Amino acid sequence: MTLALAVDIGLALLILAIAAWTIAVRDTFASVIGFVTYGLLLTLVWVRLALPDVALTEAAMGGGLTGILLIGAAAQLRRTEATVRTERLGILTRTLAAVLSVAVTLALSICVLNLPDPAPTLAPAAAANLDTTGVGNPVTAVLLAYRAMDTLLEAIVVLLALFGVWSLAHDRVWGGCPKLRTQADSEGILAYFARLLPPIGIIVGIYIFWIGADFPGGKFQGATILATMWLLVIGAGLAYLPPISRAWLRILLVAGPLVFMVIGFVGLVTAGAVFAYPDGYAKPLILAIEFALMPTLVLALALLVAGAPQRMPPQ
Amino acid sequence: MKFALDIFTIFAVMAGAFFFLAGTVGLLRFPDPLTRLHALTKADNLGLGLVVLGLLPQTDWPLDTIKLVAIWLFALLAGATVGQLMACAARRGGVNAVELTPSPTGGRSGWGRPKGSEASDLSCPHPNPAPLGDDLLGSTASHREPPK
Amino acid sequence: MNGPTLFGLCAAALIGFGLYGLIVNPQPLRKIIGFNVIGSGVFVLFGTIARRGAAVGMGGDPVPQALLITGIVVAFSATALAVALLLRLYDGRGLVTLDNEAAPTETTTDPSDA
Amino acid sequence: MTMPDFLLSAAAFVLVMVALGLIRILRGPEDVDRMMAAQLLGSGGIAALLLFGVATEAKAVIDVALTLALLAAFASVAFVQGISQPDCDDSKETRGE
Repeated sequence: MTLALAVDIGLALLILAIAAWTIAVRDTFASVIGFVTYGLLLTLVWVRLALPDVALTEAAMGGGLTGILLIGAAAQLRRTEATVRTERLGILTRTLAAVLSVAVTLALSICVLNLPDPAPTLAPAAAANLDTTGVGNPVTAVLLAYRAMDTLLEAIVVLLALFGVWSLAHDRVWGGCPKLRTQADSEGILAYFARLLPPIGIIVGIYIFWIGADFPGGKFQGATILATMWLLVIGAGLAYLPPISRAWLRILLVAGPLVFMVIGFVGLVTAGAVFAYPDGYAKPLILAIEFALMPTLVLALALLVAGAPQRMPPQ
Repeated sequence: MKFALDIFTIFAVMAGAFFFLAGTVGLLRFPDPLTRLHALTKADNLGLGLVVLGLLPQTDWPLDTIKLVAIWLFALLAGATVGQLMACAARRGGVNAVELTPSPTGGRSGWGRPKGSEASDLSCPHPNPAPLGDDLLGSTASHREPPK
Repeated sequence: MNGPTLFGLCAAALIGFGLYGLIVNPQPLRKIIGFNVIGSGVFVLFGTIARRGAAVGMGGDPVPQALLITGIVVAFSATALAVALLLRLYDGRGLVTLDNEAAPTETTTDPSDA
Repeated sequence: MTMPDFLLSAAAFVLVMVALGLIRILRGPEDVDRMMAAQLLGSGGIAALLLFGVATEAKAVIDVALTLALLAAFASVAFVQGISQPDCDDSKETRGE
């Protein structure tokens, strides 16, 4: 048994332990803390699986936005804890659920152990056409050249989720501000932190975005970091979220997918297929899409965490 | 030279690992949240700091080296902020802290506040801190700006 | 036994844990967490497949990696929507039970009244 | 023992240490203690990542660690904000626009 395998086994046991505890613990708040820790360990798993792009996404999502979202929700729902705890399923249902879960696990384990060898892979195909895209990172090439449609739909799904969240607002506050819980004291340590960190965080976010063309990184990871920084400034009470009726906000939200679609359909004329890029223009067009999607993603991800509008803007 | 740098790496990383050990032992063995917080911040600052220091000779100048130093600086900033915020939270809600420490004021944001009665005082020591709050926040007091 | 297979088995167990939590926990937020554990298990399973597809100097098959990144972002969006729905339920009913039998005390508080 | 092996062992050691810290997450007793253990696991995770990254010469791992370090405080910040405001009432607004 090699050292690396020993590390992997330890990590797997660790993540299983924290997952089991997250599921089993009585208190919801404790469960959320467990889940945040679980996200961190998941990042280590991605690194051990040598998938740095995914690790970066998980680190950015799990470290920031997911934690803010779930911890905030758990804090608001704390009062319901006592009533919910009284509802427990009967022993029969729980046993059946356990049997079902074990069955699913066993079935999947058998599948894992019988995966075809050698594994099918699209890596050679992706590598063969990498030069035509002008992008150095094969994952970015897949996201924006070979399977650009997926990425467009993903951006639209994020937007749709945001519209879904917004649509939960009361009629009277429609178009108002989402109200993120903020620190009452805008001069405390948190405000200090929120003044110091975001400038550096923005540089890191843009750096991660920028190197995405050639190394692991990219717009999703960069946008997540930027969104988290924005939420920090708001959470520390140094700024307010804009009302969702603002024109600039809505234009920026729609601009990304729109530019993406326009470039996609222009490809129909210039290169003969939707999302085909004309020869020699692949890299500039990919960059244009990334730049247009960036503000959309930053705003959409941050506003998803902020939730439905809850009050009208102060006049 | 390479050999000397490798020796340096080994010693610094081992020292860092020792501080993680110490932090974990402290987190598990210390009796109340504030002392546990003390142990935690040592592991944060020194453990990660020494690991970063040890890895510096093994990385490429300049970008990776700068990133490593930045990681340590981020950890320091996070540790300092979290340390203060957690101390506030532990003081307000920590049963153990209340048991082990006498209440100096008993008034607003005092130590003796029993768990669950935090509704009336929700902000961290600012702007009307208990005596300990002043000590905790002394270093940042100079950064305060006049209220708008 | 190698690294990817190990994490594949780990993923299978994670999916099992998540499924159990989704069914058994009465608190909806716990169900959301359980669902996310299932999701991450599926991602890890997919990650092992990506890792096994390592070729031509790449650490893993780039196509599943790209899908994983997409999946993580979409999973986050779905979680955010679910949490918003849950908070709206709490806002409208003052409780978060999914049990229809529980008395729906209509305590709608419109924040604009405050 | 070569340098990568040493670094990998160090990473394993740090992981084992912070894994022991998980006992604090399990036992509590307060959520604050749990959050502290999560914070320790965060730092340990970053250290382990860096050690992995340098040991296997995977440069991208340093970027992952950078992201984690940048966001290290966020869960704790959200936690402290969460417990300091049990419900959202507008009385806590201190600034207008």
